[in-house]
Amino acid sequence: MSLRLVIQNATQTLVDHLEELTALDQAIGDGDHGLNMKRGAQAIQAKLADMEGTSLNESLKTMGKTCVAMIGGSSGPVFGTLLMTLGKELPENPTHQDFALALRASIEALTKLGKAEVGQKTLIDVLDPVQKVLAQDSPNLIARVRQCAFDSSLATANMDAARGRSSFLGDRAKGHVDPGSRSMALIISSICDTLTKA
Amino acid sequence: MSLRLVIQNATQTLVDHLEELTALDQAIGDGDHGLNMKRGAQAIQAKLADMEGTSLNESLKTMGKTCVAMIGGSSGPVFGTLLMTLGKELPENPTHQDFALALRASIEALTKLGKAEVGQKTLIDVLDPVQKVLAQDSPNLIARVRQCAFDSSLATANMDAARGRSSFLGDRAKGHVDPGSRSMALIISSICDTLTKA
Amino acid sequence: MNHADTMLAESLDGFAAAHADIVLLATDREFVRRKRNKPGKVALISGGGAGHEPLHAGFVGHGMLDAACPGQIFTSPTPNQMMNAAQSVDGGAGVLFIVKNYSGDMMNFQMAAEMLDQENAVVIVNDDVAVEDSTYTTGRRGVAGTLIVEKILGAAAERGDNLQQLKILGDAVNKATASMGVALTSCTVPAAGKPTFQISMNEMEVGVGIHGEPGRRRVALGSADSIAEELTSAVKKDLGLKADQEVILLVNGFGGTPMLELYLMVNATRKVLAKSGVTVARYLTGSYVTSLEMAGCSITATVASPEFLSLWDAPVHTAALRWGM
Amino acid sequence: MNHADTMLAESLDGFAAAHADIVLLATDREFVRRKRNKPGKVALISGGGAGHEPLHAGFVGHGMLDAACPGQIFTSPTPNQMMNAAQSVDGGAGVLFIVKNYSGDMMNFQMAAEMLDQENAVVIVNDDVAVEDSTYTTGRRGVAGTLIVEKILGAAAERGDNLQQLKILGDAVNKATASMGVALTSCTVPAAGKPTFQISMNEMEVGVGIHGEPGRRRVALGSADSIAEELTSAVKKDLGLKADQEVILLVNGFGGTPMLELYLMVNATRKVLAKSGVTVARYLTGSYVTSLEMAGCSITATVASPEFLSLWDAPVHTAALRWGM
Ligand SMILES: Nc1ncnc2c1ncn2[C@@H]1O[C@H](COP(=O)(O)OP(=O)(O)O)[C@@H](O)[C@H]1O
Ligand SMILES: Nc1ncnc2c1ncn2[C@@H]1O[C@H](COP(=O)(O)OP(=O)(O)O)[C@@H](O)[C@H]1O
Ligand SMILES: [Mg+2]
Ligand SMILES: [Mg+2]
Ligand SMILES: [Mg+2]
Ligand SMILES: [Mg+2]
Repeated sequence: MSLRLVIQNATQTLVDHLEELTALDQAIGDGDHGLNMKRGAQAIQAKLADMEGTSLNESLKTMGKTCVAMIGGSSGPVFGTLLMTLGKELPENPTHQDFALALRASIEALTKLGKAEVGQKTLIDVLDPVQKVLAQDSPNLIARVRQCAFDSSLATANMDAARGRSSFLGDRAKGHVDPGSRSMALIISSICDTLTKA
Repeated sequence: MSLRLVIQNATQTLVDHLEELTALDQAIGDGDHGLNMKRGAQAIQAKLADMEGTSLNESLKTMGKTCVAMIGGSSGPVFGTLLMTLGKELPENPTHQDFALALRASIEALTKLGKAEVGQKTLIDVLDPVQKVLAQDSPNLIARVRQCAFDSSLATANMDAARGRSSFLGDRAKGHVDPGSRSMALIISSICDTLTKA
Repeated sequence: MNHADTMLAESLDGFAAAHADIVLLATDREFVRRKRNKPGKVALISGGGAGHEPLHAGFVGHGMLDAACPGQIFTSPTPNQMMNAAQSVDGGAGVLFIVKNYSGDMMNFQMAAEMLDQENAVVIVNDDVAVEDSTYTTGRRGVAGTLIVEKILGAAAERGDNLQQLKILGDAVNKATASMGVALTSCTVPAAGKPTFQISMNEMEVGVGIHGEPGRRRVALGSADSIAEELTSAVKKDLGLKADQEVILLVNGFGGTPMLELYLMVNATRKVLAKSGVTVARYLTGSYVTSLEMAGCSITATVASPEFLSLWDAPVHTAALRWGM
Repeated sequence: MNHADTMLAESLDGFAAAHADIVLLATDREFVRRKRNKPGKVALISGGGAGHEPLHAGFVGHGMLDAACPGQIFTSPTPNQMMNAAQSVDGGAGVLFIVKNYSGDMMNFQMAAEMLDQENAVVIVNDDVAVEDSTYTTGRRGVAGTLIVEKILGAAAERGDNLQQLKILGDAVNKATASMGVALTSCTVPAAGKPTFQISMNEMEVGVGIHGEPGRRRVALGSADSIAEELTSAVKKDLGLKADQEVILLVNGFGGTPMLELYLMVNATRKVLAKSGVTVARYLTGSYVTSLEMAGCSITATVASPEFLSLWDAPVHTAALRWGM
């Protein structure tokens, strides 16, 4: 399994889901989320050759900086901070426990940056449960992470938004999946798929 | 038969045909003809009491001035000039020949004012044939005038416009009846109806 | 939004209140006038149907019009309005009417001019090149170029030109000015309640008028570049524009077009002009001569002599156009 | 109109060409800046997603902003753009960021502020009263009131106020400012290609945001009077407006609204205000803070102290707002 393939697949999933992500953000936001993720994904893909041979940490930092510099919107700082924090926190050859710890640190960085907490209908509502699954020693870990990401993303439909543009909707956001959560679930499940197939 | 009833009915016809006249002007003009005729018609109706007891000539002049002052657009000067010229030209107790002469003078005044000639898809294409019918001594004159007004109005559909807003359309005006001609036909046929019923 | 019958009246009241420092609204809302007359100055009066705002009332003030007569929506004002406006703003040096070339406007202004006691003249604006001057037309329509004629004449009147000079200058500016437009949607006359014409999302009306009059032809929606190419080449041809000439370029929105798209059009147009060596000496971009909420735009170019440019640059203070003061 | 991907770039090029006398467009179109720095003056920088034109680039120039960073359509610009703008327009007296309260804008500006070497401060604009500040919101959105904050701060920076004074003044103007809007149609993000929300001809969205975010509630289309009543009473309540107070009133179109209707709204709004004894000291009417081609409008009121009024009246020379020079 090459890191390059993981990144290639995960970013491509976002590009392929442009219309779905756009529609989700149109329902409860301003409609740009699909384009934002596509722009970030393609900017990362353009850096794939440069990242060849660098460590996981360095690649994560590069991807994070690329998100910050190229996306804008909420997604730029949020996905950028997530990736940069992971790049900073992960040790070499990380275990699933290491991933869990780095993800916890990332969630804290996100909360510091954007003031969002669990249950406020953002991608934190995918990251937090996934982090908890990763922290456990359980069989079929990859399959469980994948399932958890999907379920958690869907569960955002029942939440009231408190952060981001959809927070201005009050009750009317109910029933709609949070677009950032959906992107997060797509990325995680793509990574799981690539790891499984490898 | 009272003059008041003739005016009341003719103006009311225009008000009642608001939507049709609007639609005709939307097809080949700017869509205001229905409202223009309605505004003029109602302004004349508001003067009916004042005109009570005045001569036909005075009434025509009053109506003409009201059109000029209240309508604007092409219809204001055109219908205003038509009525004012009739008021100036008609003798007391006019015959149908007198009407024909006064109408000829009115058409000339209109051509002087707006440069439109016969065949250029304006209400002159109703006035001119009607004037010719009026100039003849024929049985069923009223019925023939009525029929002529209708037919001439319909015939404008086959003309290219050379005056007024629809002139900017070139060939595309073909197939559409000229709105001013339709108003003119409605007025003439209403007068014929009232005269017949009296 | 409010009742269609009272909409125009209420809008004029709002306009007069918002710009009470520069304009006055006459009794019965017959005209909007400059707050103070300037004795000895030729009075410039324009007018036309409503629905083209800010034209004309938005151009009343120092360095531009002395009065504007608003008609009903898309309907020329009446001779009575024009005569009353002329009496009100007369500064003793005569009255110049600036009239867009529509038969309604022409006939009403003509009736006013005949009945008027004051010395007067008329400048006719007919800058729209969409329709060739064939035997089937009365001549060309007056569209966004009207703004340029009014601005330049306004500056000249302000500096003291007399009626005859202004008439000659106005005709010259009109002759040096050409426009052509394209619409992506129709407008809806409020009282009519439905769109003046039907057009689908992926079509456009080339050569549309500013009353939602259908244009020359209906074609598939093109790119900004191809639209600019078509509009500009019609304008260029009409003006006989040659390399090294300078123009004043007005990219005008029809009411429903975002500034983002107007500037896109500015960019496309200046590139087309540059290809033939024509330079844009002055830019004006915005929704100035509109058709209610119609989406689309027109481009207008005026061949820019040094005199036109200095009059263009002269101070102006109106509701919709203001610089230098 | 052109390819959605290049639309913003081409529009910025057109803007820069049309206003080359007052602005410069930076490499890679990262920001629009004032042509000449004014040494010793605090640099004012704003920015935000495109699609709200003329906000913000249209307000760059003397007496208002020093730079504006345009993001993609409805997408906050990046920290990199802001930092580069700050470096470019720094006059040695620090940088003040004016940020509309959206989580994306806030996070990007925050990242920029952290990485910046220069002394800096942030004024957050959150004038939209459509959504109450409940536990379910991050606080209110920044909408058309941003123009008023930028104008008043721009005048104060021009007269030489320091960073701390400007920060205090900016917060005070924001606090004295409230807005609320209503939409009659949706906008369409070009790259998305279809309307952001569906709304029928006889409905309106009350409390809509400037990104086509659905508002508080969907109701039957009302008259201008009833809309003005609802918007104004929300604004009045928020500001605690009382008899004998004066306001600056901005009636702002969302991009697809004709001036005719905006002035209708001006009239309706001033009548509502007059009923409670509130006077309008200054009017501004136009499409200044837009949502692409969305039809609708917002009203904004700022409680007008003598200081606010004199800063409002101070000369300004930008692409979209110009007076006194
Ligand atoms: N404060 C925040 N903290 C964490 N995630 C956030 C925050 N605000 C927004 N998001 C995420 O960003 C997504 C929206 O991204 P996007 O549409 O690209 O940006 P914007 O909301 O600025 O238009 C939301 O669906 C949500 O998951
Ligand atoms: N020059 C003219 N001479 C005679 N009639 C004309 C002339 N121009 C227009 N008309 C008539 O006026 C009608 C249009 O009137 P209306 O729609 O009320 O005014 P406008 O064309 O100014 O919008 C046309 O259908 C035509 O019959
Ligand atoms: Mg979004
Ligand atoms: Mg008409
Ligand atoms: Mg008309
Ligand atoms: Mg966004």
